[in-house]
Amino acid sequence: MIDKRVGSPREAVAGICDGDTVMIGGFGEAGSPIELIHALIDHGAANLTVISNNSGSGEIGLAALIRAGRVAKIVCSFPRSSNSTVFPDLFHAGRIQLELAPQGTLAERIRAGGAGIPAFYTPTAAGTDLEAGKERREFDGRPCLLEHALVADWSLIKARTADFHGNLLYNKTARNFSPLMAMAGRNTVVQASSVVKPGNLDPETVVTPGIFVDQVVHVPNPQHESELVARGARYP
Amino acid sequence: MIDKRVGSPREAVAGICDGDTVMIGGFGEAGSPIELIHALIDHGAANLTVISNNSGSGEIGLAALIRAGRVAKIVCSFPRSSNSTVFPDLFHAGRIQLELAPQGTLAERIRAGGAGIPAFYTPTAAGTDLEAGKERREFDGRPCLLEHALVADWSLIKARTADFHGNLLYNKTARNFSPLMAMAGRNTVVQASSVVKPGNLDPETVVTPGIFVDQVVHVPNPQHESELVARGARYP
Amino acid sequence: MKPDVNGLTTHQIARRAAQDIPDGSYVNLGIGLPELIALSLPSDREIVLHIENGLLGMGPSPRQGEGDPELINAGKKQVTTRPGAAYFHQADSFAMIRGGHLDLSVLGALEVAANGDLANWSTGGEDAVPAVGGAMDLVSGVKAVHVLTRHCTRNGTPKLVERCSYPLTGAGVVDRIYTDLAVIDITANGFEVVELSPGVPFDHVAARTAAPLRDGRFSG
Amino acid sequence: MKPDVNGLTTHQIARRAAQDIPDGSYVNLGIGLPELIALSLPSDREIVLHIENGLLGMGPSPRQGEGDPELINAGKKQVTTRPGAAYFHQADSFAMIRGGHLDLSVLGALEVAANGDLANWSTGGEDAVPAVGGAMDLVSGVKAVHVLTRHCTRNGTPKLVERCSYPLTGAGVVDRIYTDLAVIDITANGFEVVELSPGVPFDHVAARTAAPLRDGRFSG
Repeated sequence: MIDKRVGSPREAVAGICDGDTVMIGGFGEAGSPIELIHALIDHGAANLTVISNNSGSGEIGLAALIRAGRVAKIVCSFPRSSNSTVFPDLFHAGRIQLELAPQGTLAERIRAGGAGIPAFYTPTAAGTDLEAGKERREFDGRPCLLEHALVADWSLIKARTADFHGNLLYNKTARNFSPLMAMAGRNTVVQASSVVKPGNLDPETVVTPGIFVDQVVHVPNPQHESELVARGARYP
Repeated sequence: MIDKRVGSPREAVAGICDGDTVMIGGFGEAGSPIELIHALIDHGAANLTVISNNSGSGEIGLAALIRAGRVAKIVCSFPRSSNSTVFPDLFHAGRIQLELAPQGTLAERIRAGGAGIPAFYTPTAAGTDLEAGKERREFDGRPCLLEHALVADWSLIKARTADFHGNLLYNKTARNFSPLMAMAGRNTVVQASSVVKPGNLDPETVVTPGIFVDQVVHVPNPQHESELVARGARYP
Repeated sequence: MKPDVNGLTTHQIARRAAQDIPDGSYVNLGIGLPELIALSLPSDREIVLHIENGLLGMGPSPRQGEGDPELINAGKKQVTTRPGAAYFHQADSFAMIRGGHLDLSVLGALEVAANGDLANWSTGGEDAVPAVGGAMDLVSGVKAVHVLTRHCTRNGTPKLVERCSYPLTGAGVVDRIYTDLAVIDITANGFEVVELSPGVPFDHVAARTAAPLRDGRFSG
Repeated sequence: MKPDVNGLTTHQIARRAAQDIPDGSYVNLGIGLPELIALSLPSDREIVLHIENGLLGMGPSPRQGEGDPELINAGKKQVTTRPGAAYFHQADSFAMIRGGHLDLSVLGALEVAANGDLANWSTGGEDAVPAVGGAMDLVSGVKAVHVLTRHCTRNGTPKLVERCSYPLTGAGVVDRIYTDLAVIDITANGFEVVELSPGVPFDHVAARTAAPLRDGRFSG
């Protein structure tokens, strides 16, 4: 029988090791798996490479993981936030590395990792400073850059509904990077607001098929990053 | 106001020109847009390049288009059928060209075309006869082949439900290549069994967003290829 | 400088830019000034707004208390949906962008050069945290790129220049610029005014443009 | 040849291969002989069948008159779904395959070589229409590749060979072979019998294998 449920965020992240690469879903607060990130902070794994579109806000969630000094490097498209200086402070102090990628290139590299495509060419960023160190090649007269796939030891994502097989539905624009990261993580952990038995989801509407998911944690009332930030919350 | 409906299959395919490249959805009969193909036969455009996973069955649909001599070349993964000799006969007579692609490579090349990715590397087919003429490169010690994107002047696909914007839902395994071809066609024509007003589809369940669709034709009771073949039907 | 020359307000620039968007267009509005276009779309046209974090068919801001923190735009503000909307993931969203499916991208600018180069993501300063988001994807893939910007910076420095001094977002990508002073096309011959804002003389614009400026108003 | 040596029937080969599939596996079954495995899955395990035309969670054939011509497997036969099923398009389906998400691919064979090369898509004949389908994707991406085949062709020619004479589907891709006579692993030292079918002597198998055959039954 296939039942990917685990009892708590703590159990779900227990296998993450120092030095692992961890993809973390979300665009801003939409789709950010705060409870899994907080469990990862408690767990203590350090020297992580984090792949995530942003660098968190306030001093909770991803920003708290960074502030705790657990992240050696972040692969990111937009590591700035109007309400957090956590990443900028560490970055200027030279205590965290940044690999900057255009958002669409970041998304496509993650998808490529999940799809077994080792590399692809894209016109994005050709002729800009982000071309540095990348191979250039023209297709139909247009300069393109060679971009390599991204994979991760772990992907931590958030869903609206999961079944025991790990089939997932998302909530609105919280979908963003999560279906891609589910594909590219060797271990994909999902926190889902609702967990149902197989057969309760319409096969036509499943967004992430369960084959991409390893563990499902029921987090019935996930916290909202913006509310936590508004009241100045810190974690831990 | 956005209303992509056109009155008939005939109107929908009226712009197809001699020499155009046409993607045709479907895996076997599932998803094959028979009514659009028959309209294309009536329309008369010739010297077409067709991109489709199969080469049709019996003497209706895609097989009928090929039999009518309209297809100069087909890009295909499996141009054989237990109940059609249309393609093999023309192929052996040297009257139709074949570009054979592994099914997953074919799918990925179509997606790349729709996604603005000019080329990508894949391990599929490395070390086989289908490597011929392709650039080889190793990634992490693994030989891969460079594969180029496919685009088309037209994509003809079949959906279960469309709204006036061209948002689409499919029926079961009839989905197959259609969402990819919708992306890769400069003009994407959809025949839909049901057509509804915008707002009647749940934004969470839309499979193909309307931006990829140009024309929607209501074909309320599409014919089934297997039934037509079983009773020996021919088109025209 | 003549103190009696007043250009458009930012809302007026947005309204002017909105007028040129045809019915049925699929449009991405960048963060900042371009977002104002969403408030100014002509009511007789249906224009589908794309937000790169995963929605086609963006509607206005939600009423107080009715928003969902997980329905946000690229600027991370809460939004709503319109009939015909669809959600999708980032790879599909940027397939729309990179694959040339969007009709128009409207972006802000730090600088625009006479050859169409755009700089809008980084001042290249030592103390800046580099952050690029989706801007490079947008300019590389969308059919037309319009820029919405004030003609000069707060301290009067022209933003329309011969060559960008800031790091590029894309090379040769801008088609048209809407400023408080004028509507300006990028042509093979550089900047060309196609329309002046009411009461703004050509020379006033030319004096605030750090590159040759042609007058294309009567060329048809 | 001793006429009293009888190997397994095709259904028995499928049943034997099914026994080795662990609970919770995601498995793709090739067209032909491997399809029989779907009828022989142990009832105490949940095994999710992937069909490359776009379904996880394939169920048995529909009852007469209850099928949908648009719910078909890779062999274009009508099927059903099981609880927990999901539909998806071809790019996602082959992302599962190529990206290493499937645990097992079971394929038929024209020839398997001692180095793990597989030939199963073309006899290379002048008059054949080349058709490859998803076989090359499956062998390039799925974690384990098992072959289900009769040990010899109808006219007695061995299918297990030193080097394939037919065009390859993939080089060095096969892990294990289930035939009517034996279960054979591909090892660094070539073919190695891990199990003989009931009543089949080792020499009988070795005589029908066109490459050295090691006996690995007692090696652990």
